[in-house]
Amino acid sequence: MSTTSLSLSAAINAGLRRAMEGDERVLVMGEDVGTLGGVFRVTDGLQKDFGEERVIDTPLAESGIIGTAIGLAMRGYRPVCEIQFDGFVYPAFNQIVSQLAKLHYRSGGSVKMPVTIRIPFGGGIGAVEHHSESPEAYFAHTAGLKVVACSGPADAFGMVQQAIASDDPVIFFEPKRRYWEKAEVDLTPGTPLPPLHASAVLRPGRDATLVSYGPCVQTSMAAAEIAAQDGLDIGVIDLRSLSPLDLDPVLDAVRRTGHLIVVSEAPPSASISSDVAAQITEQAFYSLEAPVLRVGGFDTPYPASKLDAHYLPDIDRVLDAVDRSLAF
Amino acid sequence: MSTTSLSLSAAINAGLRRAMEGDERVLVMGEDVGTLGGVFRVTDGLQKDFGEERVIDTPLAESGIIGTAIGLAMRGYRPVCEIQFDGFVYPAFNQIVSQLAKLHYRSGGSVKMPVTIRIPFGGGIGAVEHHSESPEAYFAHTAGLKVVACSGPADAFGMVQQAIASDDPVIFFEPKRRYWEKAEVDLTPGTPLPPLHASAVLRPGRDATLVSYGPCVQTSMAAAEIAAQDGLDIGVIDLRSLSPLDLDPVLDAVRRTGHLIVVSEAPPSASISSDVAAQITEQAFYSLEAPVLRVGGFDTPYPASKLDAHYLPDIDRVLDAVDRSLAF
Amino acid sequence: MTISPPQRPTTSGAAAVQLLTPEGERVAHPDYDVSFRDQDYRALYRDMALVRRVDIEATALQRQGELGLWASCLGQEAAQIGSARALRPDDFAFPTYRDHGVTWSRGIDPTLLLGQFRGVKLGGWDPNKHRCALYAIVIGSQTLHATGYAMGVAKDGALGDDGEAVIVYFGDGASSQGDVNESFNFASVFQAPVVFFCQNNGWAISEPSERQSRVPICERSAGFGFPGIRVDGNDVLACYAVARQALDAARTGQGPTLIEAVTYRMGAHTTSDDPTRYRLQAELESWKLKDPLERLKAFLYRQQIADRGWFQDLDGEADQLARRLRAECLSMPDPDPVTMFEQVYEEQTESLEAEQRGYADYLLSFEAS
Amino acid sequence: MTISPPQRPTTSGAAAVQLLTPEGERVAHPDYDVSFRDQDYRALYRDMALVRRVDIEATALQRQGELGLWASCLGQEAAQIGSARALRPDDFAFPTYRDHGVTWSRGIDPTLLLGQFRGVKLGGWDPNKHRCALYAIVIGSQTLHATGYAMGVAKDGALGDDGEAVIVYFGDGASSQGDVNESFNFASVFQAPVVFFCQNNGWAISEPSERQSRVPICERSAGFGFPGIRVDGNDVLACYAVARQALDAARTGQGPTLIEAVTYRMGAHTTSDDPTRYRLQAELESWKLKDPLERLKAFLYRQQIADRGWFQDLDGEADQLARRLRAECLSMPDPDPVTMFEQVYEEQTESLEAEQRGYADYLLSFEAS
Ligand SMILES: Cc1ncc(C[n+]2csc(CCOP(=O)(O)OP(=O)(O)O)c2C)c(N)n1
Ligand SMILES: Cc1ncc(C[n+]2csc(CCOP(=O)(O)OP(=O)(O)O)c2C)c(N)n1
Ligand SMILES: [Mg+2]
Ligand SMILES: [Mg+2]
Repeated sequence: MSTTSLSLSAAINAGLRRAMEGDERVLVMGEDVGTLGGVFRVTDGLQKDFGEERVIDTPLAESGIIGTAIGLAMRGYRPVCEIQFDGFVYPAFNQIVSQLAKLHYRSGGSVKMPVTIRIPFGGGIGAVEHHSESPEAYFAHTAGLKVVACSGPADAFGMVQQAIASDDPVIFFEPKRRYWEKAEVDLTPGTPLPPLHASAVLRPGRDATLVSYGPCVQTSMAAAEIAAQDGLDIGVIDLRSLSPLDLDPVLDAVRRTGHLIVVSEAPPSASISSDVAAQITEQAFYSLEAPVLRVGGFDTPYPASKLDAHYLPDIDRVLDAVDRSLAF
Repeated sequence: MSTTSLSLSAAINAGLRRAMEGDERVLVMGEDVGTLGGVFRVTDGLQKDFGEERVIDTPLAESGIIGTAIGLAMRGYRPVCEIQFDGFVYPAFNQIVSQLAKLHYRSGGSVKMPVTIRIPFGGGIGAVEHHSESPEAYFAHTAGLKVVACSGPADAFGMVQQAIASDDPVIFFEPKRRYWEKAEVDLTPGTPLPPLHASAVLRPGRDATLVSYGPCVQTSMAAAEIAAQDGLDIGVIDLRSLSPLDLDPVLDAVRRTGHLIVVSEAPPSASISSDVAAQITEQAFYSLEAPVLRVGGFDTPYPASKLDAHYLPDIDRVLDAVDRSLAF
Repeated sequence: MTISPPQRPTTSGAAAVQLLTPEGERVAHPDYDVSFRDQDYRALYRDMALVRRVDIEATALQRQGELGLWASCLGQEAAQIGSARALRPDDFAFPTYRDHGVTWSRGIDPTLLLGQFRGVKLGGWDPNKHRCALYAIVIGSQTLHATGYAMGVAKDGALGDDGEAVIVYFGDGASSQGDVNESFNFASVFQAPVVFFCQNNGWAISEPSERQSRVPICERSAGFGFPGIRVDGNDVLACYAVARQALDAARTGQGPTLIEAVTYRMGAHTTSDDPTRYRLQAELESWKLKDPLERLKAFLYRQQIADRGWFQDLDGEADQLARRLRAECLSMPDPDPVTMFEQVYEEQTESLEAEQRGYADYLLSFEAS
Repeated sequence: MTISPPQRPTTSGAAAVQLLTPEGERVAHPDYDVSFRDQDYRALYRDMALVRRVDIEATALQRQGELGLWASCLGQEAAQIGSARALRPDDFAFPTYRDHGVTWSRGIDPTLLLGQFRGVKLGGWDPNKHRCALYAIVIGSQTLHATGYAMGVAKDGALGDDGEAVIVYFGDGASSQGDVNESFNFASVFQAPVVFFCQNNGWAISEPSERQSRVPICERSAGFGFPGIRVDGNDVLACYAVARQALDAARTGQGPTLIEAVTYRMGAHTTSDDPTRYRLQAELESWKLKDPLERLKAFLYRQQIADRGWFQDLDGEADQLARRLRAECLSMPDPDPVTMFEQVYEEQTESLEAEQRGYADYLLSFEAS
């Protein structure tokens, strides 16, 4: 196995490229995805190599982007739409929730919707309003969509290809504050990949389990390492798929550790964290030695960016929750 | 105290009327709210009595309705917007989530957003697609919005007036399959009302607690009555406010009964039910004798209407959950 | 039918194209000069008559509790049949909930519509098979789908004299939606081979079309960079001619066209609606004089293209169709509840399968006891 | 400044209104005949020069890490100052993130902008106090707010010669958004006193304006039932005159107007952007010849309305302003973290208060240890 060091942005770019090479029906569309290569350079060079017919700079209208992608999918294409920032997906909400998510069901299975929607998400880049949101719960609550979040380059390269290959619509969340962090990526064609909708045990642990996704996976890993210095053996699970959830590894872990903390930066009310807590409690009630705790953002709009560090769960807040759980 | 027998639709109509009489800045706007009086007749007669300037038939554009309501609110008006059916709120999602919900915060508190959005919600009326949805979790997950759901005429009359009087944006859910059911409503001006954001204990119970909102409150009450015939004493709590949640009465009940079942017809993933379960478990872990169970719709789009009775939680499904909880 | 080579409308504005007057007189038009054969005239009339019969039967079925709802196309048969019969087999149509004349023209058995309005399924047919999308219920949403589909047609290189075109239907109310305007812009910017066919039937439920636009809807497209044209929507010949020209322009790479067909919703919005609450009977009466079937019937008689016997046969055919639909409607089985969990995804998820199993077991528990 | 009585533009189309050529020559226009006094000319120049200085300073502050981001208005000063100076005190403006010339004209201290771009707060000022909404970042959303606000003005009966008007700013990119088109329609249907001021600066980040519309944006409004007019967006006099006429039409009950100001974004989209990736230096060079400040400067010199001394004084004033802004920016305290939980609601909720308490306690736990 030979690997290459790539940033998350470059790894997704490589994944897109691979998907476009493999299937000429794959299109990339969105605002500034062409000449510019996207504001995060995730589509860098694609228009140059695949042409304007396959890498499409659209008018500035998110509903238009998703709505026309639906039509293109009906025509047999596999559009990969970029939403420039998390906070700009809402104009497309109607097309996503009422149309994209439901067309397969409404048509009794006769219409396929192989549309991927890539969304850079989350805070921590010092941005102005509307550029730091975590809207994943809206989509996970929506039947008919599949929702995944990558956490780093190695995984993202494969995941984006699997998302594009899926005949179901996939909302693909990319942790924007991790775009420039590098890791080794195995680009060897044909390398077997874990299933798109499986969670991954990144680190086993005997004392407590952290479950997370997207940008907070790294925070959780760092927290577990710090805890290890204090003699605590903390496991970390990356959910990867937010809908459907793959909770079996989490249940396994909870049965062993009895302590579970869900870490995400989204507002906690009616969140994915709440759902994980509810489901795990339902299925592993007698294994829990403490309630499932949720470390998250807060139930406020994302605040001014100088408060990034306070809004986002950090190592301290994660460890604080671990302590609270263990002390229960 | 003198009361009048009113349907839910008529009670909300009376509440709107009262609000419009009390404050001339209150406007009603939406599709078909004028001459027609709304497809559910909730605004019946208002245009006749208050004129076209205050009861406005808008062009057919939900984003336009909410977007202009925001501008009207900035001008000092108190718009009450009707969204014709649950499934048609999504075109307005961007204006609701990014603008209406956030303007107070973004302006450091200098802009008030006294906008009420009325949404008939839920299934059970034999409708075609997009007319039977339960989108409340989307809004409860959104910081900056307040979200309430009425369950019957008596409560709705006051609640809608309180929502309109609120200086915060309120999403006001109306259980459409209960529109024609009647109850006694106290129309006496000045009658003291419970706070808008308080849940209500409709029925105390020693053996287990049902917590619900909107259309399923009645189902829960009926289930509790049937259970009583079997000698089970089941309490029922109507949440009324979905954001913020008022969980104190629920915690009280759980501390006494140890068994909690959340009943709602929304898809369970990342739902309000999940959130109630997560929060209650966190706060009353040692009181629970069984995990909080969730009886809901399913994680599918709302199905063809001949399946209404299967999709919607009914007395049997509620009682089945009670049995499962008690047998835990 | 033969038609002059496609050309772009040179003017846009409020003068509606007409080839058949309300009195049933055939008039000429400088730009839309289609010559119909006798069998074409008869076929168009037959389509309209049968669709009207379907509509009446469905309304009756709803009244009798056999359908949950019905959206009547009464009065709009000419707009729907005329435009949809202008489609070639490979063209693709995107209809709304009211466009039974369109689905009819695409060869979709009306029984399939009844299944949807009865509530035994959500959508009625396989869009790919009939080259006709599902009925759009979320107002305006389908205009973007049609535009995207048409962008795909262009990408496939399926333009030219043998090329494909797309038509999308929407109402006067829909013209207010952001999606519709975004679709105009995408279609224009990408020169997509799509025809926007707006049936201005005077009403969006209770709101008159003036509440949707201060100017004729056909004028909307110029500001997006493509032509708009108004047609007498109760004139099946004009609707055919105008749609055909726009479709041919689209398929030969000349981009989109907006057509506003001025017609009238002669029935209630749906069977749930009571139009007496918001509009005058006199308006309806005045439109009855412009009925799309009556004028063609008058023409057929006068020109001796069809005689009493032909009309009687057609009535018989319509009655038979109605009887069959009724019988098929009444015999539709309720859906199996456990199918509710299927086809949410192309690739089923374990968690939904578990929900399905759970519910199946739950149902079984009743049978056991 | 005096202006002829408001009248509606009779034509719409691509010929931009101009009162001052790029060479600084004053030209007449039959419909937009404003007579400016010397102090008016000087005031307009001063506004533009100071705003440009603010812009340059803010860009520098961002480069030095003191701001998270800055969206430069370089090159668009005339469009912004000309139109916003046409507002009366009671009028209301809805700007975007780039419209520093608008907030300047509304008396909003640029320090308040810096706070927002530094990230110490979200919005910068009290909209009611300045009769100027917060910067809109979600493209197009503000056009509906402005229309609603204007509907409220009409409802209040605040129309007439002393009435109020509303202006809303948006870009060429924004013209593609559904919201913008819905706002055109609402404004037209309700005859709201709102002026839609589109700064077509050639680019929406990396996309040229032809990607947003196949025809001049000023042509969009006719299909919604109100006039559109194109103005040289680098000509502060023309922008003033055209905006003023449209505002007066609005305030006297004649409904909305669309103005397309053709200008150029001379800088990057924001400080995060690198325009060399997508546009040619030559384009920028050609626009430098049309610089809005240079042409007015040439005119002021030539007409001897201002001399070297005046310009030197102005430079001094600008430098002083820049120094003050820099100092104020650097001394801005970071926000108190517990304020994060406040003003989410006008009436705080118990649960959010509990979150706030919890976080405050958590922070305290560090101090304790
Ligand atoms: C987005 C959305 N909003 C509201 C509705 C409810 N609704 C159904 S039909 C209708 C009126 C549509 O009018 P028009 O577009 O003129 O079509 P017509 O019914 O006259 O054929 C409305 C408001 C809807 N289906 N979708
Ligand atoms: C709804 C939405 N989509 C995308 C963006 C990201 N974005 C910010 S500015 C911009 C381009 C705007 O172009 P234009 O309207 O021409 O204004 P300009 O920046 O040129 O002043 C985009 C795509 C956004 N802010 N809002
Ligand atoms: Mg209509
Ligand atoms: Mg621009």
